[in-house]
Amino acid sequence: MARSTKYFVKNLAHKADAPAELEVEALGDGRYAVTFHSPTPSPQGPLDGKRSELESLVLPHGAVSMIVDGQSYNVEFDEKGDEVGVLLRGQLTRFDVADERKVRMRAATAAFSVEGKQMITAPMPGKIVKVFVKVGDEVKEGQGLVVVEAMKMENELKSPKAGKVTEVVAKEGATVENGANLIAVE
Amino acid sequence: MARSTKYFVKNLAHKADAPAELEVEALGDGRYAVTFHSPTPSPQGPLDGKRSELESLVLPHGAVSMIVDGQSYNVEFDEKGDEVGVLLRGQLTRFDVADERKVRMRAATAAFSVEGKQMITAPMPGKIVKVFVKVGDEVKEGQGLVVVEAMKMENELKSPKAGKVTEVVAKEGATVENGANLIAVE
Amino acid sequence: MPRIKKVLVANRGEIAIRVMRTCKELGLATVAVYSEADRSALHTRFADEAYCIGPAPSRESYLVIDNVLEAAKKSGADAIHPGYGFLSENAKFVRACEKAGVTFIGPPASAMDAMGEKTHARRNMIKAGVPVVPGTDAPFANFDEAKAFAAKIGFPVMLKAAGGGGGKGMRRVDRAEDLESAWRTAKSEAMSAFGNDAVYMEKFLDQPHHVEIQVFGDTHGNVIHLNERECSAQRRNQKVVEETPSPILTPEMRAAMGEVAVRAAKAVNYVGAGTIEFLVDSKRNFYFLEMNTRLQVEHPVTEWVTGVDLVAWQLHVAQGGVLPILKPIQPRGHSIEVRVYAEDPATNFMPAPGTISYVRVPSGPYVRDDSGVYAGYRVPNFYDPMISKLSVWAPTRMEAILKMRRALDEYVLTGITTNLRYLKQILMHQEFVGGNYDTGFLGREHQKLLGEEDPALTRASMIAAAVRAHQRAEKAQAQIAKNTAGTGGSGISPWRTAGRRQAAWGKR
Amino acid sequence: MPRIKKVLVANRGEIAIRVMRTCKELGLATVAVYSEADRSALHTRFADEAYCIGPAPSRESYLVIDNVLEAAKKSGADAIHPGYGFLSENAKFVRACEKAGVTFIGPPASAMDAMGEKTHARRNMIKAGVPVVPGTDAPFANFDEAKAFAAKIGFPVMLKAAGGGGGKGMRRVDRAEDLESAWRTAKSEAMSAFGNDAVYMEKFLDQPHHVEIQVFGDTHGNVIHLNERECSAQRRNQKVVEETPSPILTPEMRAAMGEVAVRAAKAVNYVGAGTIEFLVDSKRNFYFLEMNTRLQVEHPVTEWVTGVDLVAWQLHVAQGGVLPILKPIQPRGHSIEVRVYAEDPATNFMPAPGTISYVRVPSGPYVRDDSGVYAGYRVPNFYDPMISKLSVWAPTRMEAILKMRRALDEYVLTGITTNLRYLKQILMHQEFVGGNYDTGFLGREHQKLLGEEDPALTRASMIAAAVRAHQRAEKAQAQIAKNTAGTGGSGISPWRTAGRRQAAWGKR
Repeated sequence: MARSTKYFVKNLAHKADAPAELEVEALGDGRYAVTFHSPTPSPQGPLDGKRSELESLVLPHGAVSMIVDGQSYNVEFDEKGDEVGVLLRGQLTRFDVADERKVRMRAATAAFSVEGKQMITAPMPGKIVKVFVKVGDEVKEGQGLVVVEAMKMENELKSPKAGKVTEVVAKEGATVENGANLIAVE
Repeated sequence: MARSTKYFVKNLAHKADAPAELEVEALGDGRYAVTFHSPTPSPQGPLDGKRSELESLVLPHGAVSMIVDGQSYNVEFDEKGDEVGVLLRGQLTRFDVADERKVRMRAATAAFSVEGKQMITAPMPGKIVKVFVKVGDEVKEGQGLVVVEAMKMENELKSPKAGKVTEVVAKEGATVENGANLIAVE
Repeated sequence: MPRIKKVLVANRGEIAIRVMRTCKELGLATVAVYSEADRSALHTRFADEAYCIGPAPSRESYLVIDNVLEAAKKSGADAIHPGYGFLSENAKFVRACEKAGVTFIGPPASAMDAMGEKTHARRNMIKAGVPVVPGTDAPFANFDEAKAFAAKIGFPVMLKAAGGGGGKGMRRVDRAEDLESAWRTAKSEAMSAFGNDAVYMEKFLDQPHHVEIQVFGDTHGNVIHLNERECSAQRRNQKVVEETPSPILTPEMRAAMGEVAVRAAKAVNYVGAGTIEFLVDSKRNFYFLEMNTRLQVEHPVTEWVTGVDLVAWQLHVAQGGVLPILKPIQPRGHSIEVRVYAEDPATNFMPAPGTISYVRVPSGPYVRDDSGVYAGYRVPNFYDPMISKLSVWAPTRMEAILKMRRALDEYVLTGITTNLRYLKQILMHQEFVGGNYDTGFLGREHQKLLGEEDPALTRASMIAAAVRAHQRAEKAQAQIAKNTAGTGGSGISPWRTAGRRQAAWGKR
Repeated sequence: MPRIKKVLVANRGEIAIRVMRTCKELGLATVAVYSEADRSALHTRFADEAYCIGPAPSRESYLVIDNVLEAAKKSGADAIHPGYGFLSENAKFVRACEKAGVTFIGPPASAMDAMGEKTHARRNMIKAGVPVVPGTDAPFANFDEAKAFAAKIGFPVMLKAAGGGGGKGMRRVDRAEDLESAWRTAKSEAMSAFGNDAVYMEKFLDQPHHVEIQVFGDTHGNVIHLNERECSAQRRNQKVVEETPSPILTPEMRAAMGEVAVRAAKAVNYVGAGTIEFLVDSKRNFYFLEMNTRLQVEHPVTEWVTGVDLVAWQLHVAQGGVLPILKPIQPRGHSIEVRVYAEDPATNFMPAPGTISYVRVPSGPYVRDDSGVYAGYRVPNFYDPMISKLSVWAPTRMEAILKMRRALDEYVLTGITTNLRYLKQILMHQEFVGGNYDTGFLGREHQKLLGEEDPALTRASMIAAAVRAHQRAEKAQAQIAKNTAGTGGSGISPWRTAGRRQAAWGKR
């Protein structure tokens, strides 16, 4: 994976606000550099592009000991679906965290309207890793249809509705462009 | 697996004594019946063939809540290699626990003398599941040579010494009799 | 009375553990009872013996007298401690224990009868000269009587059903012109709820303090009090923070309330641990509210400042022992307790059962955690969601507040939603720190008590969340690399890889 | 003196946590220092700030004055608490702090100088009229002096090196005819160990009691004592169980020893928390042994019976505050502490570092656990293997013993070997219960204290072990069945299956 990745972190207590963008760069040995970029001013204070170097040690039970500029944070995480609760110095904050790939995937999913025929399209350039269905299969809402690999991560595209598979354009191993038709469910 | 299995439990504080034999029968729903059989009198009190029914609930961290005739035991286990430490009501007792298959395997291993050519033989009737080595391979002491399946459990036979594989009689998939030659290490 | 040798605790969770701890110290064997939902509960594991007494719903298990007594018989327990809640204030249960020849660790059935029913208790107290909230000592014969009485004591008033509680048949009336319609609706509601339309009237106390006195009696007629507890921090009529001494009590008031509480307990020949609850108005008049004929949840604060183990005393008195101390015990220092609940304060304190993934309880000097949970334990949704009572002691009130804040910051409990942050906000609130908070405090300040974000901590949390996501991605990558290497690269089935990658990412 | 705002704790593990807890309550920011082996230690995670001060060996990290002071500078800490051990009794460190403008939370360097060196301390105490073990107050000029002195005080005697301790240059001599050879070997050993062959002589006390007095001084010349601690339960010259009050002290003896301890502390212008250790012989004569110019491991028992937070007092006094209490505090009830070590009592207390797989600490009324570990933590093998101090309080000594037994039974700590069972045996031993145990107790009773099996528990354990083996086999079978079903049966690679089965069985 890329040594530097951008994450979109949305504070769920302020859902209307745009997510903050944090660029995480692995420096090795459990050290990271994090740079804040934010498109809009945020209630989390001025997000000024400042770069922080930090050390993050993952503990056996999943908590993290993070040291940023000498400040020691004992961080516990509470994960529920896509949300992560971060408990740090007695404050619990819930976030939605997504990388660029996921954000695009979501955008693709959000574009679905669940009425009538639904064409599942590639949310970004990538490679078809697996096709789970064939024409005529009955599928449930949320059932996995196809796995697309992009940015070295795999993502499963799910059926937006219950129905029948009417078209399978995707072929395992094929490279696809952004927006390419993959599978239709009716 | 058999609904009833015999276990040989040796108290490591009394290594010279013969192990007690405990027959464990699964009754379903986390319930078990355990019957003591012991070839010799034991310092653990008279082991009189009494049958106890009990309930044993495995907790998420690996401890067990065991209720025997109304007595509630909170049992923590501490495993080191083949030994298991049982911590129960403030007493820590270390045991070596083996089922019949394992006892026979050990007998087979114990029969090895590590000088000269060593022929690894089948400790009981079974099926060769996997052969890890071929003639001419250098092996270390304790290195796995062959996996034999017996009583629906697999057991790996290890090299009793460092040396060179000189014969491979065992064939994957073959059924073998008790005592059959499998692999020679010299 | 014969010496007790084996105690069955007819309860669950933290209070069962609390009682068993003292039993173990005293060398008494302990017996747990558990419902099918509580097989893995800590109290089941903690006891020397454990017996299942029925399915998950408490009315089919913890509330079934026959099942509890059968477990006592099977185990040979010679005494039963009821804890609080469940059968602890059930006179029928006390009588059934007596009949079965098992010592009930609590007051006699007669004392429960005398205090169990509201108007009955009120009359008993009036007879004993105990101040009750001004009002009628019997139901009204007709509306005119009610009207005249209201004019006498002044509005606002409360109309209350004589036959039962729980808010049914209860009306607050602020003005004379509203009385008649309230009278009618209260009576009809009381009839349908209790089959009894009798109502009586009490003066309405606006946002009073809830202060209670711990009393203790023995079978030799001795009754003492062990000072007060301030319990005005209530949400939805339930206490969440308790302390002793009460910040609003003077030594004179303590002595006066203590004297009244002892008189009340003596009036019903009380034996064992009990609590007289009072309402205290803004002029510091105090009025009898009700008596709890059992141990209270908040008993640890009394233990901290008196040095007494109340459960040990209960066992002592149940065996016919004389109270070890017969004169008042001066409170030493200050103690605060908070109740840790599996609930979400932000959604009207909705219970939040679930599986606890990790626990690290606070400790160190003068910190006590009475909990009944452990990492990996699933908090069932059938019972009260209280998972721990956390209490502290310090020489002064302010030091106790500081210590409790520190202890709450230390408390780590993940996997379920708890009120830990809400409790911290209470301890931070100026009204609480000031000490003059009434029963309206938590409701009034609810929004503020949900807490505000500290921008610096939010920023650090964002960094933690992003780095965490990155570390998981790194781990998943490493896993893929490993798998690929292990099977010779391209020969691997993509289906398998997908499965593994998903497993590595958990349920995201 | 300026108010302290940020405290660096120049220590690790449980004592670092203990100190930081009080700092947090007082609203002071906390700074941890950690060696490379302690990145995951609880104290590193517990502090507000944390700085690495070097590699694992303490002489390259925790003992390096410059590194500690650099961390103080980086963090802006205005005070340093040394805990115990490491730099806590190092006068050079105190002077370096002074030079760096950082408040050292402890006594002035001059008091450390006066008490740090054995014969020096002895002379200072003799000058102050403090009883020391009968002996010479200066090294002997020649053997004849030594011979004459031994004849005067009577055998057995101890020859001791003046230049240092640790058993070097120390000889017990039982008979006059052995004195000359002992004299020669002691002198030569002292020379090679300390470059100084001066020896002096003390009366040998046979199996004395070790009783110490907690003292506290402020910068205004006030010194008080906070009663005694009985520390005679020692293994390999290290305390493992401590209690207060001492079961062998009368109120008169307490007053006398307290008075002497205060005099000793005043003689060296002592400031802060300190401890005067005494040996008490069978006739209850007491003799000055040494002074520890720091907080003691066993300070919690004093806190329990006095209600004082000794660390809070240390901070108060370091800022120039007057001692909050100037008259003796009568001990209230009884307190016992045990030291929980990662060690194996059966193999001569060999340290047993390793990874802790599960922890559940005891709690409930009057139980305090000061620990520095957590589940998943790897106890490193570079430092003292003490992982927790467990202490209890009760109104009487016997109740405290019962409570400690209960607490030890509750303590679950798996993955490493600990002395928890050994501690329980001490608490069960009749000599300990009787209260008249001397420093020879644990050595004398070693075999018995390793414990005996309870046949009933051994049987239950055997059943548990067998059923556990069966359950693991069942689980492995289920896994195989699942895997086989998932891939269509016979097509599965046997190699894969073997791997999975082995994985299911863990590392057996």
